This record gives sequence, structure tokens and C-alpha cells, in this order.
Amino acid sequence: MLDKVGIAKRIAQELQDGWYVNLGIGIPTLVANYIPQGINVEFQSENGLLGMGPFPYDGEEDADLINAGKQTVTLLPGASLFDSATSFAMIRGQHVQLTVLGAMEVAENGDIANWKIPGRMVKGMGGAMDLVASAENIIVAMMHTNKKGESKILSKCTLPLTGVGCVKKVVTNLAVLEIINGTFHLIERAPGVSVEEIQNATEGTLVVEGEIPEMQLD
Amino acid sequence: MLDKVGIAKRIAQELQDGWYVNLGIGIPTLVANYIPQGINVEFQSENGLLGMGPFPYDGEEDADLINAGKQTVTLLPGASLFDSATSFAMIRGQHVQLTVLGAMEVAENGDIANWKIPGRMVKGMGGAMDLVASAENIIVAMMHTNKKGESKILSKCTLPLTGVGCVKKVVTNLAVLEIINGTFHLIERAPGVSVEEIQNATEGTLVVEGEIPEMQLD
Amino acid sequence: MNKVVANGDAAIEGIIDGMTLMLGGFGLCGIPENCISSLVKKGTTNLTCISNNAGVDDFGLGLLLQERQIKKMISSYVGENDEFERQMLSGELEVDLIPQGSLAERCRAGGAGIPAFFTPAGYGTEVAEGKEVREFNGKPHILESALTADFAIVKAWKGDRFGNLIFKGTARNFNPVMAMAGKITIAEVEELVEPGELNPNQIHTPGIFVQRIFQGVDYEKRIEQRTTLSKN
Amino acid sequence: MNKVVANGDAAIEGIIDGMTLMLGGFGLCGIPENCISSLVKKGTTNLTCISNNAGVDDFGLGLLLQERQIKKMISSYVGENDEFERQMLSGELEVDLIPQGSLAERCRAGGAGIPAFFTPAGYGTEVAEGKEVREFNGKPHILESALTADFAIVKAWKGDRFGNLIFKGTARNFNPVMAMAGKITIAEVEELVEPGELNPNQIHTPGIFVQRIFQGVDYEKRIEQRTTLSKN
Repeated sequence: MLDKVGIAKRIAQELQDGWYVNLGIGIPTLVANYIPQGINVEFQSENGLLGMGPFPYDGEEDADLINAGKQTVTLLPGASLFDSATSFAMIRGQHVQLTVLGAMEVAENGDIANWKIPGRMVKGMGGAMDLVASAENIIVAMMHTNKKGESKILSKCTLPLTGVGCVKKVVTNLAVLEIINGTFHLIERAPGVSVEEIQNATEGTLVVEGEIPEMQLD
Repeated sequence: MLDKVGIAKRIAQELQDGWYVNLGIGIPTLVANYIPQGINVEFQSENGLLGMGPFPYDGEEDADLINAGKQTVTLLPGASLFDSATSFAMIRGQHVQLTVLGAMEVAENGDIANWKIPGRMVKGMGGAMDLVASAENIIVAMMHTNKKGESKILSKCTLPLTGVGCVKKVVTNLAVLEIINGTFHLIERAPGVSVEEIQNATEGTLVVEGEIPEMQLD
Repeated sequence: MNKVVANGDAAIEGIIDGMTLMLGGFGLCGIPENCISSLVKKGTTNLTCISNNAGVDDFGLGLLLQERQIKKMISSYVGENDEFERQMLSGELEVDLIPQGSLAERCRAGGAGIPAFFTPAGYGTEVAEGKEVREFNGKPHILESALTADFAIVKAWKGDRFGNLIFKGTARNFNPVMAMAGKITIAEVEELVEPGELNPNQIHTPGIFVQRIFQGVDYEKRIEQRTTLSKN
Repeated sequence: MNKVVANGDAAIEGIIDGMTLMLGGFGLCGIPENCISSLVKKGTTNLTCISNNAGVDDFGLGLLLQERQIKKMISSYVGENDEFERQMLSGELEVDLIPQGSLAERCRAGGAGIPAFFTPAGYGTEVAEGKEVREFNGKPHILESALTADFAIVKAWKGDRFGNLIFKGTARNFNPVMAMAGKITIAEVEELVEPGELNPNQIHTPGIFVQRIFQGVDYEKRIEQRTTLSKN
């Protein structure tokens, strides 16, 4: 079973040289720490920044330089700054090659829910609806089950949707799943996790074809 | 009767302090030379410049600094440069207080034609259609009649339209006209021009009420 | 062309109960601190505020929420503010949540004379309820309308007397598009200079979009998430 | 992220007969001179060119017109080019004339993932023929669709290896919006520098919009209307 860092490491393997990548808040943010050697990517932060670098050193933080998670960040050489409309022009116009974001629920038809629990939590969708509706290439980073052990990989989302039919790949603490023609397909198992464990943790339709390899991390 | 400079001088009297103004090619361009004392206006050029100054001195012209008429110009202090989409955001968004442009024909319902003579001349509308469709305040600068002596102030335009029902004021070599409720109203006569001369040169419905004052230039 | 006013109090003259305001900023980054203080002092109520976020409990728009001056928020993300969540869940506060990109584009559209446009964002979600759906290139889109405001209040780094603005870092965010969309746009700046001092090629918001400008004081520029690396 | 190609000939690789190109510039100001030369040399034909103007008889896009390489022009203003007018009136050249603001906005929309938007420009004219009309705030608007291109070719003042661009003066014009709308965007620049040399706060076109970049040579930068004042 993977921890959050493990999920981030596995997603980092998906990065390709020259890609512009938008990382959501939470686990996705960690992906930036595990870029494979020889791969150059640039991170886009939807509040208006391309070429985001690591956190600043103590005492060098700048209130005027934050990422979409409101964390203080730095700029790498070749960075650029722009307004919110231009930022979402990049996103909506499909200039960003990969979007990684978290989710509360994902359904086998590619629907995703991650912004609202009616009557309880309303943080807002932020940029997530724009990202999922626009991106050609979305990877969801999430835990396979909630704290009660209930599956978050569903036949149908129960929470208000963020986007419909947009998710193609999910990386969880248990598995890598692809959504093909309305069903989840098991692609890889997390180290030490059996196919059966994954099946038990998956409420949605899960197709298991042939031998399922274990993830190779590091 | 006014010459082109006279028309420009009369239009310049319409300027108000603090206005942003877009001047079309031809007579309208001349208006910039006759800004009344004590009035500050800024000129917008739709190719991407606000705060346009006079022509440069010989030898100081810059190929990268032109106006919408492709003439070399200068920047005044406080000028700004921007792209074409932003420029027309200013125009379409009604941030420009006055638009002055030329016309081939104006009709009593406020229609204007100034971009095409079918089968003969096709220069294109450039920014004129955006300007006339958007501006709250449009003044047309034109000759009252064509070279054959035929009226260009019409009951109905004969040429392909640039915009419908948008013109509110026309300054010609003979008169100042306002369009109110679908008819031309004679507001002022050019120096030495009689009401009858104006009536004879006007094909569209012309309302003449009371004594018509002569323009006061200079 | 002199658009300079004395301070925040003078800048917000004419803002009255029930008006719609746009306020620039993303989180606490690039927010018009001086004008918010003046609004709190003035006590204007029943405001509809269009702003990407709603500040935190004791800073930014949170200050107006504390004083119950806001009737309705139009935002994309309102986490990190307990008072906001309380007022919202109790029904005291109306909230219209909008995808962030649609919010930015709707402000720009409002300023650019584009009354409506199609976007894929929100299709199939509750955001699309009551909105026209149309397919383009095989993909469903929804029709979103322009947003404008009685007053837009933005914060810039430098500005000149004509209202030309330059922003710094990610404090730019929503400020330029909101500056376009205000019937009256107020800019507060950290440094106010004479026309000609800013390079015309580097201006982010041309002065035509700005009606009032002043040099703000005492900027706190609070950091919401101070994330740093140790030098060792 | 290194997007540098050797020159105009290398930059236009992949442009083939029948493609749609966007070319930046207003009049002869800010046009991609090097790529136009390479296109003339390559002899690609049946091109659809989206460009605000069509150059003059012997410069800019006029050079491609002379060689009959252009099948269709999509522009807002095409005066000052006799060969263009001749080909157009004779029917050799298809021409789609578009209001300048709609042209700019349609390019931006193409790059921004906005498939269509409403604008008042052109309502009641032949530009509106076949287009949906809808009233907003009591005023009729027409629905205009996004424009994209197989290749967008832009000219900037400075650029870096990542494709970040800074334009100079009014040579900016259509270049930034077209850079957004190309499936592949080529930028030719007067000065190519290393990433980090351009101030991130002053970049007009972020590199994400640019796929190929090179430092052009021998810029003529012809002036169409040399208007000057005598110093005496």
C-alpha cells in the first residue's frame, strides 16, 4: 500500500519531457518533488504563474508570490507571471499537457466530485471545474477508500459533480486504474497489494485482464 | 463652407476634459491638432496604443510605433501599449468616450456606410464596425456631398452598412446635424452657408427648427 | 487626466448600501487592504462582493463578513474562513460559487463588451443549472454571461496619475480583469508616480480602465501559508 | 523546454499546401519577415492566411500573394495593396473580411478554449449574415466563433529559449492573441536570450503558447507611412 508520497512518486512517472503541468492542492503538489531524471517540465499555478519553483528559504518568502494553494513559492529561470484570465486561457485552451488533482469520488464513467459535501462542507470548486472540463489528460490522485473504509472508486458519484466523463486515469494508495469505455481497468497494483484487495475496495465495475504488474517505484 | 481643417476644428469643440478618444483615418485624425485650451484628452489608436502623441521629428521615426493609419507617431508621458484584443476590449467595453470617423454615407436612422463599394472598392472595415457598434458617442466627419454633388446625407444608405442606428452627430463641410428619432436635425450652419443650401444638399429628412446659428470657429 | 484621490476613504466615495463590488486578489495576495479598511469604517451594508476568495476570519474580506456588511458573495473558493462557512451554512449569507476560470473570463467579458460566451467548465454540474448548453467540436459547453460591478477595487504595485498600473508577482491575479469591469474602478497602489515614469511597454492595466487612484498606506500583506525551506 | 530552431526555414517545417496560418502584425508593423521569406522560398500554396492586413505589393504577405501562394485571406483591412485588390475583384482570391475587434477576439477565443462569444460588432451588416443574433441589455449582438490555425507565426522583440516573448511598441498588435491560437506557434525574435534574462513580470506572451523560436535576421521593418515633423 502506498502513502501519499508513494502516490506522488507513481504519478511523477507519467511526466513527459517538455510538458506543462498543473498540480492541484494536496497529494498532487508532492509530485513536483519526484520529477524523473532527464525530464524537464514546467509547473503552472492557476493564480497566474508558470515556472513555479520550490518553497523559498526561510526569510526569503514574498507575500506577492504564492501558488494556488496560497503557499509561498519561488520562480525558476524562464518563469512568467500573468492574470487569472490568461491563466485559464492556458487551461481552457488545452495548452497544459497534464492536470493532476485530488478527488472525493471518481466514477467508472469518468465523473469526478471534489468540491462540495451538501450541508456540510462548501469550499468551492476553485479552478477544478475549468481544469477537468478542459484538460485532455487528467490524473486523479486519491485514497482508494475513505476513513470508514468505504470505496471512493464508484459506479456512480454520490456527491455534486465537478466534471463529467473527464477522468482517464486514477492513482490511489492501492492501484493505478484507467477508465476505458465506462469501466475501471486495473493497470498496476501497489507494492504488496493483491488484486483481490483492490477488487474489495472498489465499488465501481473493475476489469482485471491478465497478470497485473506491481508498480515499480524507485 | 468648411474645408477639412474646419470640420476638424468644429469637432474638436466637442471634446471634454478627461475623455479617451478614438480618431479614425482622414479628417478625424486632424482633430488632434485643435484640442481646446484647458482640455486634456488621450487618444486611443486601435492597433494598441493609448496616449498617442504627434508625429516624430525627422529621423526619429520608429517602425515599431505607428497609429491605426500606419503613420509613424510618438508616445506622450503616461502612454500605454497593449495587444489588439485588449484594444478592442476598451472599444467594445465602452471605455472610449468619443469616436470620430469618416463615412461614405449616413442615413437619418443613424445607419452608416464607410467600408465597401460593391464590385469596385473593398478595403475592409478595419475597426470601424467594432467602433460604431460599441461607442455611445459617435461623431461622423464627412463631406456633405460627393464629387458629383450628390448628397451623402440620406434617407437610407445605398452602400453596404458598417453599423445600424449608431450615428448621433454629423459634422460636414456645410453643417452640424444631430440624429433624433430617425431624422436629421440642423444644429449649426457652416460660416456663410444658408439653411437652404444645406437643405438642397441633404437627401434625408432634415428638420429645421427656429433660428440656426452659424458655427463659431476659433 | 488626474485621477488621484487622497486615500481609501476618499476613493470609496459613492459606494452605498446594496451595491455590487468587485475586489481583486487571490487569497490574501494582491487585495486592496486600504479600501477594505475604509469600507469597514464606513459601514456600508448589503454589499454583493465579487472576489475569488472571501479572505480569512480576521483579514481581507473576512473583515467585512465579521461586520455583516456582505449580503452575497460571488467567488470560486471560500475555504479557510470559518465565519464565512458559518454564515453560508446558516443561510445568512448568499453565496454564488463560480468556477475560477469562468469567474475571471466573466469579469474580462464584462469589461470587454462581450455579454456572453461559451465555456466547457461546469457542464454537467450544478453550475450549469438553468444555463444554455451547446455542443462545439463534439464537446458540450455552457453559456456564461458577463459580470460587471458598480465599483471595482483593485490593488497594484505601481501606478501613475493617469491610472496606469503595474502589478507584482502573483498579486496580479484577478486585478487586471476586474479593473476592466467596474463602472468606476478604484486602484490603490504601493507607489504612485508621475505619468512617464512607468515604461509604456510594461503597463499591465492601461489607465483608461481606472477612474480613481491613490497610494495606500500600512500594507500588511499577510501570508496565508508561509511555506519555506531551511537553509541547512 | 528548449524550443529553439535554427532559422525561418527550420521553423516552418511541417507547413504544407492547404494549411491555415495566422500571421501577426498590423500593416507592416510587427510582421514575421523571416518566416514569410521562408514560405516564399518553400513555395507552399493554397494557404489560408489569417492576418489583419495583407501587406503591400512587394512586402509582407504581398510577397506570398505575388506568388499566388494564398488561396484565402481572413483580414479586417486590405487596402494599400493593388495586387490583393486585383486578385480579390477577379475572384482568384477568396477573402473573408472580419471586423478588427472580432478578429482579435476570435483569435484570443481560439487560444483560450472559448468556442464562441457574442459581440455587437457587425450586427445589421453583411458580416452578420447567417449568424445567430441575440439581444443583451436591449442591444442586438451576433455570435462569433473562435479561430485557430495549423500554425501561428508571430514576431517579437525579445524571446527566450522557453518561448517567453516581449513585444515592442505597437508591433505587439495581433501577435499575442495569435500566439495563443496556433496548434503550433512559431515565434521569430530580434533578440534571443537565455531563460531568466527576461523579467517574469514583463513577459507579454508566456512560453506555454510557443512551440518554436528563433532569432531572425536582416529585419527591414519597412515603414508604410513615414510621417514626421521638421525640427525647424
